[in-house]
Amino acid sequence: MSFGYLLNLAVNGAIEGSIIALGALALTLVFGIARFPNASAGDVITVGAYAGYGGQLASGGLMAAGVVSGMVGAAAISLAFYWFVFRKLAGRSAVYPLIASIGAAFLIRAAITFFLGHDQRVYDVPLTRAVALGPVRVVPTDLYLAAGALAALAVVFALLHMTPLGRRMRAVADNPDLARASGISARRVMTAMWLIAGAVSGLAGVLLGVKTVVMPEMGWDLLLPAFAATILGTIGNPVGAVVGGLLIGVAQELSTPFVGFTYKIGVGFLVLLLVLMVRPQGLFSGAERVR
Amino acid sequence: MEGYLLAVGVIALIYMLMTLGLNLHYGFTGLINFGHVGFFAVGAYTSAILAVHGVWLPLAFLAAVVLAALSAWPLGVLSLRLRIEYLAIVTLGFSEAVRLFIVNERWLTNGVQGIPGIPSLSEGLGLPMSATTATFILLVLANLAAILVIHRIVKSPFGRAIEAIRDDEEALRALGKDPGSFKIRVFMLGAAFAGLGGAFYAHYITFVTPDQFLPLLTFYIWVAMILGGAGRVSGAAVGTLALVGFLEGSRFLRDIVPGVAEVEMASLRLGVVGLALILLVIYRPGGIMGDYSS
Amino acid sequence: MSLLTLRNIRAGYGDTDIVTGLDLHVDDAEIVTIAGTNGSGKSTLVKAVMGLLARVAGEIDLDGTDLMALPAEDRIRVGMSYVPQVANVFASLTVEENLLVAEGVGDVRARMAEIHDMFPALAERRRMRAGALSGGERQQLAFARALMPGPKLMVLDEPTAALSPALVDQVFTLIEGLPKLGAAVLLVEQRARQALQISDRGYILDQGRVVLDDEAQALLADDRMAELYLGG
Amino acid sequence: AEDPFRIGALNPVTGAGGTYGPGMQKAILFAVDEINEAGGAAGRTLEVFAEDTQTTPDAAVTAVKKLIEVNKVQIVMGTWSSGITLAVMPITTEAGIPEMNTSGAPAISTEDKDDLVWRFQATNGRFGRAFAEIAEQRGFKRPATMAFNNASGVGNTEGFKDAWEAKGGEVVASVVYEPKRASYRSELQEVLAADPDVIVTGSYLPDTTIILREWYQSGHENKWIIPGWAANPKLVDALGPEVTQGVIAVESIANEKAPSYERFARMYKEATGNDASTNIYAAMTYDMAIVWALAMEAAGPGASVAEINAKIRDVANPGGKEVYSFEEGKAALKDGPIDYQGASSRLDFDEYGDVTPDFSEAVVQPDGSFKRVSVVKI
Amino acid sequence: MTFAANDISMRFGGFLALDHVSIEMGESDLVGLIGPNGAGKSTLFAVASGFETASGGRVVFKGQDVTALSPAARARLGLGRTFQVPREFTHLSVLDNLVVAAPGQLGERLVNVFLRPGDIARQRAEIVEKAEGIADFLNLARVIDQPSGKLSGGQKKLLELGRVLMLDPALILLDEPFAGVNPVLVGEISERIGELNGRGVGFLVVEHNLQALSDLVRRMYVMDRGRIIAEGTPDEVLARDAVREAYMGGVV
Ligand SMILES: Nc1ncnc2c1ncn2[C@@H]1O[C@H](COP(=O)(O)OP(=O)(O)OP(=O)(O)O)[C@@H](O)[C@H]1O
Ligand SMILES: Nc1ncnc2c1ncn2[C@@H]1O[C@H](COP(=O)(O)OP(=O)(O)OP(=O)(O)O)[C@@H](O)[C@H]1O
Ligand SMILES: [Mg+2]
Ligand SMILES: [Mg+2]
Repeated sequence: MSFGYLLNLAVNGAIEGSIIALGALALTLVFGIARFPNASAGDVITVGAYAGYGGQLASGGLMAAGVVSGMVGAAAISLAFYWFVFRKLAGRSAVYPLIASIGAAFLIRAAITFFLGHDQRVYDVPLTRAVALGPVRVVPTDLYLAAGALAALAVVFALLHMTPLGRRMRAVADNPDLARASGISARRVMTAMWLIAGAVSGLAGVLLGVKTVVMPEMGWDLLLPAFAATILGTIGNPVGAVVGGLLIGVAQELSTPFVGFTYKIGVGFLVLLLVLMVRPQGLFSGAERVR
Repeated sequence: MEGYLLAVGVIALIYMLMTLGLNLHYGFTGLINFGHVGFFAVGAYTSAILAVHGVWLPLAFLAAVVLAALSAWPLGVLSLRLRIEYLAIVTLGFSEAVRLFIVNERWLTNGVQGIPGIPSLSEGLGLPMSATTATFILLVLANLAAILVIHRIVKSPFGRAIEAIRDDEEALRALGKDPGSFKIRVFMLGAAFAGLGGAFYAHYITFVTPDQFLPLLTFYIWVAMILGGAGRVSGAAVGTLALVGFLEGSRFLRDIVPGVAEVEMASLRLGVVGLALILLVIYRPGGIMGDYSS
Repeated sequence: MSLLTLRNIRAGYGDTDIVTGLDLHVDDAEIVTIAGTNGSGKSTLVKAVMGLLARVAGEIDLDGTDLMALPAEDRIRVGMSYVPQVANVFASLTVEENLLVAEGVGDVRARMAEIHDMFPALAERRRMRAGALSGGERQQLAFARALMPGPKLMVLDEPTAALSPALVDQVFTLIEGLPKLGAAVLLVEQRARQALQISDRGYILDQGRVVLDDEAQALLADDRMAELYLGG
Repeated sequence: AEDPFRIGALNPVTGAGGTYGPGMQKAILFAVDEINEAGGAAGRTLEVFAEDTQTTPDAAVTAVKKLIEVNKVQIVMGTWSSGITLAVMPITTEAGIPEMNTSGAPAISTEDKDDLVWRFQATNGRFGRAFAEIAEQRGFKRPATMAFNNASGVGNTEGFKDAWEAKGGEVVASVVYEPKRASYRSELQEVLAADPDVIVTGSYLPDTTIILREWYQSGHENKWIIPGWAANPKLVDALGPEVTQGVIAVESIANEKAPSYERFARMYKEATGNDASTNIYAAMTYDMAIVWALAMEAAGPGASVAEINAKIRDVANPGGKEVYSFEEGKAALKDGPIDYQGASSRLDFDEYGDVTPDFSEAVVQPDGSFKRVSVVKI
Repeated sequence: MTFAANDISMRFGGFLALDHVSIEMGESDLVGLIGPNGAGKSTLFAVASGFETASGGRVVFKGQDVTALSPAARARLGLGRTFQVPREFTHLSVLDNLVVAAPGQLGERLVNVFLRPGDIARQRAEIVEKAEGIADFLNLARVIDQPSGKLSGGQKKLLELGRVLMLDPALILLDEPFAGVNPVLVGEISERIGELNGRGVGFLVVEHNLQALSDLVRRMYVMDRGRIIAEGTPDEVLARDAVREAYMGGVV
């Protein structure tokens, strides 16, 4: 096994990892702020992919239009579910919004299959051949993908940790009553959070759609690895989510010469397990106190 | 009609065994187990493999239960170290690992081709009745036994201790009890119920393939538990019946809603299930029987 | 003219009333203490004042504003601020973020500097997560956080519990000085003796009702009061 | 007149088979319409009760129970994946009614102890043999395989491998991949490292789309042999002719020039708006209804289900007048035995109740159209 | 000597929360521990009870080195503790909170649950009686059937104390038992602690209520910035300048 071969595997892993990372980014936001694992995130991603596809089609093939309409579409769905469902479940044990989010996921998928059927759709993107950079082969569209993931991370991170809005989001997550008494409108903060999470999901959907094919189950299938990445990188930590996604992607692909292709998704979980053995709260956790 | 209801009943009772196990995990102890289908699969495959090799069915069932319980042991050990949400994803990973193992280890499991021709209960035990009837009767007995066992346990000091774990395990530690030993036992016990359900399932469907053990089933069981009310023994039973009634009842929706094609019907059914989940959680959060916090 | 007026308040959780038929008022620049046994409904009452209870009936008025119609998150803008009895800081935020969390009111920097002068321990631990603070440090942070927006009514639920004697004195001194800064105080305290010494008036709660209300000095002098509520 | 004869249409309307199930179900419906318009079979009209298997065994099992117990159907047709068929078979057999499916697993043949199960699809093994035949004719020397990790995907490529090695050839690389991935680049990388001249796949449309796109981007020049359900016009739509040209699509065919197929294709287009070539399973379910009705006709009025079942080979296998529609067959039965030539295949059932269709080898042209280059008989 | 913390150090990142702290207690001793907020008192408790692992030093209890033992194992040896912030089992009733704490319950073994139901029932009756006695004394009888999550702040504090009493420990570490507790009750609890101590139970009490504490304990340690700065009888200790400086801001 040559070094170049492994290097290529690592690159493949990083690309897959970027997609997982985008999903994880959306998840970790909701998980960290609204305090529950949002199982509908996958289907919001699917909405993003379809909306992006529609937007591109309507604009006569403009990818930028696809990206925008994907993000807007997903953000709108995300907000709608906050407004009609999750808002009403604030303060309950995380299991309840989780179950509701599974319901939301079903509802979204039902709507998609009802109106659009099961046929696959494909973004209109010109196909380019890979470029060789030394031993590594890179496809330009994959670079857009990686750039998209990083940009989304930068925006989310800055928002969460460098703006008053982010501070308020974390305050609401931490102690909703105290936040109210401190003059923070949970509704406004949460609205912003769900919009951002939706937009990130939308971006994930469009990029995933461009990379693969647009199908009703595409987002749901991304959910599991994205959750793993979220946990790996510590819940609520955007940098962690992205690092977690990349780590899982790369570990999976690099393992293939040793465990084969059908066991590789198990490797993602193995990595998760090993990390959690050493750091039970994920890679980026701070200490908790018991007193 | 009876035959159909019996079949639905069998599925409901199999799910009920799983729900009882999950309720022990989450409802009473607060362990978030998202890999329940993994124990179910271990039970199903164990019994299936042994039975097609001619092992007497009661023994195969016993092995299924024991192996499912044993497979939960490492997760129990892990649960000592992990915070609750983290355990969730690890268990989910476990169930996927079980499925991957089944897919890949063909020498044992016949891989994706699955194992056909598993003897049914009436066949395997030589009972003079239809397979469905035999399975139904034995499942009723198994569920009654399971309910009795769980009822006994949750009313005992053991039960109080696991409920204390659900609320605050550090505090329990300070009182000289090892949450770990309780958690491990609970994990194994709940898994045993799922394993038993798996064995029944394998001999009822008479065919197992890895595709039957996807995480979606775990979610269904969660829904059943929440539907009935977590931390209530009666909740598991009621919740499962409601879930299965719901899933099956939607088959008859078509007779009520005219002019919808079958494909659209399927979408509609999924949508109705989704909507029902949402409404239930919003308007009846404690489930049908009320959960432990009410 | 009363700053805060409560009339015929009934409040509780679920179906049970904890506080019933309660009247209370706080005048401008006044310190009012609420004391009572554990579980008598003090925290419930102040949560009702802050709009944090789902079930409240009666009239609550702050300086002409009908508080019953005002969501909790808007009360900071009419000049209220609150230190709850438990969970009184944002544990996952840093000390500094805790102080900055309230919507920007007045000169934030100057206030920060004042706060850091008042509580040097907080200045030292600026970047530490509040969850890692000691019990007393947390209490200081909670108090400081409530001071940040420059309130005209501070509602304090046992602000000195868990504080060392030096800090208790310091906090009481601080509270005593609040009216001069333009803030009235509604104070719940188990250290009732000390609290009443700096208060203008006091209310004694028992089982959700006011059993005594009088000038602070009168309460302190009351023998029955000492026996039932103030201890030795 | 007697009550209508009740048929259970049990199709994968949702789940993994959702791409095909709806069309399969519609095909049964219009076949039954056709039969009823021709005056029904053995003096009875046919009535369809449809259920969705959701492509999961649990749902399929309760669905088939419902069909049998509630709707009182006397035959179940249209199950798709092997897992479903294997789960449904014991129940229909216990009820003494026939089961018609489109699944490929070998176990279906051996588990059918009462000769009540009829397979309208080529088995995995037969597919593999067709692949090997074509690869040999084309002179490929270094084939590799890529298979979607389920019974059908693996079944096809292993069938190929067995047949190829029986011919004395060697398969240079074999990869089985887990489905639903965002990328199959590493899998491709492994296969391509063995420098194959052709890659034989057992795959579906979505994964084939992704794999071919990534293969094109990698700049390799080998050929592809892909099952027809994945290599179809939708694949060309998705990727364009530049990527897909030269892809060899292999599928089981019937007398495509035969009137039965033409008639079916017309009706399918009418009913679904789609091209018949996009759903080979629909042709099979169409044939199921027609064959069954012809068997009813042959068994005559008042025949039991078992008696009708016993007539299936009589009306479909060689040895009679070749007919292409129900109406034609019904008329011809008055004069003697018939041999129904189906829309999905010639429909000659062997002792297991399996068919051996012919296979077509089609190549994607530079303009994106499919051109049949040969018909392979095995 | 029943309990000793020998040369304990504890580091959080760059911060030295405990700096070579040593404490010793004899059998049925009643000792106080005071110090400014953040001095390290709760951290010392956490180390002593096994919830935190010290960076250095040893913990000895009943002549046995327990440094490597888990919190539960230490508790079983008779080392009980309360938490500064109460940690009640919120969904359990007050009674069950107390009952669950009882040591040596037969019914915690699954085998017994099925084979010895009679013995378990008898044992439960005893435990419940004891629990009700404790609830009575702590003024919790009125809320004994309420879920403990619905108690008031002070009531939770009391329950925390009640639970550790159920353990029958040899030594109890009390972290601010009087904070938020009604002054009248403070007196009663002090009395009860004294009484229990008379029966041989040792106490190490962290408390900022100096009045109550100095009436209660015979000896106290003073901590500041992670170090023990004084030790002696309450009068002695509180008279020292260093202590007044560190703890009381120089005034009394
Ligand atoms: N995990 C941690 N990370 C960083 N610093 C910590 C951590 N835990 C405690 N500290 C610091 O250690 C010091 C000692 O804390 P501790 O809780 O032991 O104080 P204490 O004496 O109990 O104070 P109080 O009387 O206020 O409860 C405090 O300054 C606290 O900020
Ligand atoms: N969330 C709740 N749900 C139901 N009942 C509650 C809740 N919180 C408090 N109670 C009940 O209300 C009563 C009054 O509680 P509250 O917290 O107001 O007392 P308090 O006077 O502040 O006592 P303390 O001095 O101990 O803090 C108590 O009997 C308590 O059991
Ligand atoms: Mg209170
Ligand atoms: Mg402390």
